[in-house]
Amino acid sequence: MSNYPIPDSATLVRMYEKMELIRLNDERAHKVVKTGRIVMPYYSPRGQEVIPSAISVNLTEEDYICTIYRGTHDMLAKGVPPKLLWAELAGRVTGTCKGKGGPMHITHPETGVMVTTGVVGSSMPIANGLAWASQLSGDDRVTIANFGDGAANIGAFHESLNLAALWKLPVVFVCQNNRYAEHTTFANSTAVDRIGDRAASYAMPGITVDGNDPEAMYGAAKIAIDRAKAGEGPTLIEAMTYRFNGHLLGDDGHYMDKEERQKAIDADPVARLRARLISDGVLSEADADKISADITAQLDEAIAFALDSDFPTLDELRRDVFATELA
Amino acid sequence: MSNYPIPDSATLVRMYEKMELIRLNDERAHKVVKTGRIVMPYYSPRGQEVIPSAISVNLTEEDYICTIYRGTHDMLAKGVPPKLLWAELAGRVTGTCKGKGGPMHITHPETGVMVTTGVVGSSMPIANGLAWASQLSGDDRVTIANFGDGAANIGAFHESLNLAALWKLPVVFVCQNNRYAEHTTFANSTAVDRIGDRAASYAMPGITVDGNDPEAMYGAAKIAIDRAKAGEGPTLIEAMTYRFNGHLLGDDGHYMDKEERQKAIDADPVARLRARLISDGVLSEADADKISADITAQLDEAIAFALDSDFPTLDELRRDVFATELA
Amino acid sequence: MTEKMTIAQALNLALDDAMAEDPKVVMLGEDLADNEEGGVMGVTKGLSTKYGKRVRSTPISEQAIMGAAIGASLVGYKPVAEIMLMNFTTVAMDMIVNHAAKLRFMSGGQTHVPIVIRTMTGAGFSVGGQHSDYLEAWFAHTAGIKVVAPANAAEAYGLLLSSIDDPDPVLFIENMPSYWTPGPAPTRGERIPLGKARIAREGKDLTIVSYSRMANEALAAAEALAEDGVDTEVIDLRTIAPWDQDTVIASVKKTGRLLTVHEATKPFGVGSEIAAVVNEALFGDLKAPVKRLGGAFCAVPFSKPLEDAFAPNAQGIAAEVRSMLSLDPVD
Amino acid sequence: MTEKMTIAQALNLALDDAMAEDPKVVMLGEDLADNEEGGVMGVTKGLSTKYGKRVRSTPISEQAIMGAAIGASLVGYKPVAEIMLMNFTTVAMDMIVNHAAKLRFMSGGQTHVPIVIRTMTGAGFSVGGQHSDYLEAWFAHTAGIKVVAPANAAEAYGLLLSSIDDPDPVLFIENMPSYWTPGPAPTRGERIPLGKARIAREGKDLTIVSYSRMANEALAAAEALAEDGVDTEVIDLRTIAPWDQDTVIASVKKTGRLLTVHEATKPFGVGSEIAAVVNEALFGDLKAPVKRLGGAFCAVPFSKPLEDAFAPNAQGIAAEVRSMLSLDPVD
Ligand SMILES: Cc1ncc(C[n+]2csc(CCOP(=O)(O)OP(=O)(O)O)c2C)c(N)n1
Ligand SMILES: Cc1ncc(C[n+]2csc(CCOP(=O)(O)OP(=O)(O)O)c2C)c(N)n1
Ligand SMILES: [Mg+2]
Ligand SMILES: [Mg+2]
Repeated sequence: MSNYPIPDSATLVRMYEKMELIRLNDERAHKVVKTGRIVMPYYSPRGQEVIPSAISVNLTEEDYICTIYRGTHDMLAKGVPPKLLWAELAGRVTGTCKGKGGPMHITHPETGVMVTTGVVGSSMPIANGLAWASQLSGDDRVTIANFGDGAANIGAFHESLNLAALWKLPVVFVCQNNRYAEHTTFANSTAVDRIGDRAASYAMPGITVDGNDPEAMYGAAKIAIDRAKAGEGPTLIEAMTYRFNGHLLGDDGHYMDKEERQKAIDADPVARLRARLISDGVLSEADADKISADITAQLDEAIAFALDSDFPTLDELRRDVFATELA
Repeated sequence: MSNYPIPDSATLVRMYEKMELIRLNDERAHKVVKTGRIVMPYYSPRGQEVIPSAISVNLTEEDYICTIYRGTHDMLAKGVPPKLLWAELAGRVTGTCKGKGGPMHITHPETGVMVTTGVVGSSMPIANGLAWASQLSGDDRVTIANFGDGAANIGAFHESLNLAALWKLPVVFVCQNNRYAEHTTFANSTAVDRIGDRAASYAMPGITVDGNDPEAMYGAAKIAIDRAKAGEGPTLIEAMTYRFNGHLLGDDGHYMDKEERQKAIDADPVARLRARLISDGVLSEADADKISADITAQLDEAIAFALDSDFPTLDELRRDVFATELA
Repeated sequence: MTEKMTIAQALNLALDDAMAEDPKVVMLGEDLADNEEGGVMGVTKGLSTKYGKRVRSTPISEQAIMGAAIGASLVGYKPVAEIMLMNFTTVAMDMIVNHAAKLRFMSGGQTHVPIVIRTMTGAGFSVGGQHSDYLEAWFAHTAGIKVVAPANAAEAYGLLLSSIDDPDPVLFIENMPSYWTPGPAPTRGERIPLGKARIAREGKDLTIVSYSRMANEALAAAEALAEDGVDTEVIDLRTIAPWDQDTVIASVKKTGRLLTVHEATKPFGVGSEIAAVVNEALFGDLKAPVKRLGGAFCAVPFSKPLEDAFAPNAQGIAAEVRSMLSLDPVD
Repeated sequence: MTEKMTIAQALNLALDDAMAEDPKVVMLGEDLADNEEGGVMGVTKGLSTKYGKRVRSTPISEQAIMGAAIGASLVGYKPVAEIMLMNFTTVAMDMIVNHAAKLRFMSGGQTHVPIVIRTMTGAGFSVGGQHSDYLEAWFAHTAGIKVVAPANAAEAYGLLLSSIDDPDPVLFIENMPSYWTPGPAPTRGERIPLGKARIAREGKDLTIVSYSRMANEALAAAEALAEDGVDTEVIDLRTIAPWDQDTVIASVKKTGRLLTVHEATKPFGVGSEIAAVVNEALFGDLKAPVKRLGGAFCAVPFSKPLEDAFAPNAQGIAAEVRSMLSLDPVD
C-alpha cells in the first residue's frame, strides 16, 4: 500500500468535516430516539465514519451510491441534506421520501443516493444496474455498493461480483467489515479470514484496508474509483472497522468482546483525525471547534425542521404505488 | 497430484463397468426419445462418465448424492436400478417416483440418490442438510453435491460452500465443468478461470482435476471423501470434462466450438479406458465385450419393463401432496 | 387457568418441549444460539445452552438455511428453521416452494420434508416496507406446504408443537409487534390440531374470519359491537392452509354474513379465497355480500400515521360490520 | 388481416420494434444474445446482432439479472429482463418484490422501476414440477407490479409494447407450449393498453374469465358449446393485475353466470379474487354460484396422463359450463 494515493490537507479537512457531521448526527439520533421524539429503528454507524468520508471526497454528486439500513454515514458523506434526512427519519412529508421510506429506505437521487435497502445483500445487484447504465451511456459515473461483513455470505454478493467482473462494470464493492452481523461475530459467520480475498473468485482486485485509517482508506477508494472510471472494471474493498454500538439502538451490545470494543472506541477515528489535523497544524483548535459548532447548528436546524414538519396525509397510501394514483 | 491415491485394477474395472453402463444407457435414451417412444427432456451426460464412476467406487450405498437434471450418469453410477430409472423416464407407476417426478426429479433413497433438482444451484444447499444430518447422528456418511459450471455463478453456490466450511460438513461439492451452460460458454459466464480456485473464498481445499482421467478423478474423489469422513470438512472439486452433445436432446450444439468438441469426442473417456484395460491386460477383448453385452441385456430388459408398465392413475394427483391424501 | 405468558415465552416453551421430547428436533437460523443472544427477539433463548449443537446459529444465508433444513429432514430430522422476517423468505423461495413443498410429490412419496419454517412479520413496528409484509397467500397457493399463524400465547404453543409433529413442511408465522403481549398460558404438552379453526367468540349476527394479530382486533371489535347489541362470531383460522372450510361455512350458514380480515393487502389475499368458497357454498343463503378487509395496497409505509392506517384495526372492523348490518356508523 | 404469426415471432417483433423506437430499451437474460442462439426458444434471435451491447447474455444469476435491470431502470433505461422460467422467479423474489415493486413507493416517488420481466411457463411440455408453474397470483397480490399474460400472437405483440412503455414494473408471462402456435399477426406499432380486458367472444348465457393459454381453451369450449345452443362470453383478462373489473362485472351482470379458468392451482388463485369481487358487486343478481377451474393442487406431474389431467382444458371447461347451466353432461 506504499504507493497508494495520499490525500492532501484540504482533502483531509473535507473528510474530517464529513466524519464530524456523522459523529454529531449519530449523537443526536441517540438522543432523539431515547427521548421518544422519533420512533424508528436506528442503526448507528459510529466507528465507521472514515469509510464513506474517504470515498465521497473521491466522488462527484453525479456518482451513485447504494447503501443499507446502517447508512446515515454513507448518506451524509455523499451530501444528503440533514434537513431532508431528519424529516425522513421523523416520517414527515418534507423528508426525502415523504416519510414513506423511513430510515431503512432513504433515497435522494439529487445527491446520488439511489437505493437504501433493508434486505442484506441487496445493495449489490442494484448497484450493478446503475453501473451498467453508466457503461451503456458512457456517462463516466461510478457506483459504490456498500454492504456489511454479514452480507458477504449471502448469494447476491456472489452473483453481483461475478457479473460486475464479467461485464467490467464501473462499480466499487465496499464491504464495511464492522466485525458483527447483528449478534454474530465475523468469525462465526464467515469461513474465510478476509472478505477481500474473495475478490480472487472473480478475478477482481481485492483490497483489505484499515477502514479507520483516513489515508489508507482514501487511497484504496481512489484506486478503485479511478479504475472504475477508467473502464477497467470493479474492485472489492474490505474496509476493516468496528461497530461501536449494538446492532441497533436498544441493543447495548453486551455480547460483544469488551476489550476489543473498548480498544476500538479508544481509537475513535474522528477524535484521532481531529487531533492529528491540529497537531499537524492544519487546523487550530478553534477551527476544529468551529466545524463542530457549525455542524451542531445545522443539525439543530435540521431536527427542528423535521419535528416541525407535517406528517403525510393518508392519501399517500394510494400514491407512488404506480405512476397513476390508485382509485 | 503425484501422491494422489490410485485405483487398483479391480476398481478400474468397476469404474469402467459404470462408465460403459452410462454410455450405453445414453445411446438408448437418444434412440428411445428420437423414435418417440418416450417424450421427455433428456440431458445427455455423454462425455462425463468418469466423474460419477470414480466417485461412486469410493462410496457405499448408504452415502448420499444430490444431482441435477443432467444426472443419469450420477444415478446409474450410484446404483439406481436401470429398470426403475427407465420406468420413471417413461412416466410409469413402476418408476422410482411413480412417474410423478420424471427425468429431472429422480429420487431413490435406497441407493442414496436423495434429490435431483431442475433448478440450477439447488443441489448444494440440500446436500449440506444431508451432511448436517450425518454430522448430527455421527453416521459416517458423506454427501456428494453435483452441479454444473454454470451453477457456480448462482447465489446458492456461495451460501452453501460458506456454510459447509463453517460447519465442517461431510460434503463434497463436485462441479462437473463441461464448459457449457445451455448455450453459454464457461468463459462467457464466469469471471474466473478455474471454479476450483473459488474454494479459497471459504478456506476450503479446492481441486481442479481432469475429470475425464480415471486415475486423477479417482484420486481427487477419494481424498475429498476421506477428508469428509474423517470430520475434516468439505472439499470443492472442479472436474474438467466436456459435453459431447447439445444442452438437451434436440439441440445439436452447432454453436459449440467444433474443433474443441471433436477433440473431446475423439478422446472419449469410455473408449480410452476400455482400450487401456485391454492393453494393460486387465481385461481381454472378450471380457470387455461381455461387459457391454450384459449391460445391453440389462438395458433391453429395463426399457421393456418401463414401456410395458402402466401409467399412474389420476388419483395420484391427490397423493403425496401431503402425508394425507387430498379429498 | 389464570396464568399469563407472552407469545415469545410460549414459543420458547414449545421449542423447548419439542426438543426435550424428540431428539430429532433441531434448530437453525440467524442469531439463534445463546452465543448470539438466543435470537434477535430472544425467542430461542436458553435452547442452545440446553441442547448444544442441536441449535445452530447460521450466517446470513437464507438459501443455505432452508437447504440445510430440507436436507436433514429428508433423512429423519425435524428441523425448525428460522427465517428472521417474512420478507426474507423472498431470498429462499426456491428452496421453500420448488423443493420443500414439492419433494414428497416429485419423489412419489419416497421422501418428505417435515420442517417448520418460523418467521415473524407485521406492521406496527416502524420498520417500513421491507420488514413488515404478510405473504401467507403465496404459500397458501402453493401445494405441499401448510401455513399456520397463531393469535396468542396458548395458541402459539399448541400450534407450534403440532407444526413440529406434522410430517409436512409448515410455515409458521409469528406476529412481531405482539411477541410481548401477555395472554393465556398454554397447558404443557397440549397440541392444537392443524387445520381446525377456533371459534374465538360465538355470535349469531355476522361471522368474522381472521388469524394472527387481526383475530384479536376482530375480537376487540366484537366486544365493542356487543355493547350495541350486535352479536359477532369471530373465527380464528389458526391454519391458513389447508383452512377449516367446515367450521367457517357452518358459521356463515348460521349468521348469514361474512367479513374476512387480514393484515396482508386485500387483492388476491387469503380473504378472497374464503369469500369465493363461502359464496359458492352458501349461494342464495347469504344476507349480505361477503366483505373483505385487508392492508392497504402498497408497501408498508414508515411514517407513523400511514403505518397506523395501513392495517385493519378494531375500530375499522366494527365500522365495516355495522355497515354490513346496515346500522348507522358510530363516531 | 389474414397474415399469421407465432407468438415467438410476435414477441421477437415487439422487442425489435421497441428497441428500434427507443434507445433506452435494453435487454438481458440467460442465453439471450445471438452468440448464445438468441434465447433458448429463439425469442430474442437477431436482436443482439442488430442492437449490439444493448442485448446481453448473462450468467445463471437471476438476482444479478433483476438487480441490473432495476438499477439501470432507476436512471432512465427501460430494461427487459428475462427470467427463463417462471419457477426461477423464486430465486429473484427479493429483487422483484422487495425492490422493483416497492422502490417508487418507498422513495416517495423519486425513483421508479420501468422494467419488464419476461418469463415463460406452462404445463404440457413434459418438464415436470419445477418448470411449469403459473405463479401470477403471487405477483398480483404484490402492490407495485403489474402482471400481463397474452393469449395469442397479436396480443403478445401489443401487450409487450405497452408493458415496455409502462412506467412501472411489469411481469410478462409467456406460455411455453404455445410459442409456436400460429395466430393473427399484429399490426406493427399498435399497442394494446394494459388494464383492459378483451372480450374474445360475446355471449349471453355465461361469462368465462381467463387469460394466457387457458383463454384459448375457453374459446374452444365456447365454440363447442355453441353447437348445443349455449352462448358463452369469453373474456381474456390480458392484464391480471390490475385487472379490468368494469368489463368483467358488466359481462357477468349481463350473463348472470361466471366461471373463472386458469392453469395455476385453484386455491388462493387469481380466480378467487375475481369470484370475490364479482360476488360482492353483483350480490343477489347472479343466476348460479360463481365457479372456478384451476390446475390440480399439486406440483405439475411429469407422467403424461397426469400432466394432461393437471390443467383445465376445453372439454372440462365445457362440462363445467353445462353443469352451471344445469344441462346434461355430454360424453
Ligand atoms: C436477507 C436478510 N436476512 C436477514 C436480515 C436481518 N438482518 C438485518 S441486519 C443483519 C446483520 C447484517 O450484518 P452486516 O452485513 O455485517 O451489516 P451491519 O449491520 O454490521 O452493518 C441481519 C441478519 C436481513 N435484513 N436481510
Ligand atoms: C435458477 C435457474 N436458472 C436457469 C435455469 C435454466 N437452465 C437449465 S440448465 C441451465 C444451464 C446449466 O448449466 P451448468 O450448470 O453448466 O450445467 P450443465 O447443464 O452443463 O450440466 C440453465 C440456465 C435453471 N434450471 N435454473
Ligand atoms: Mg457487520
Ligand atoms: Mg455445464
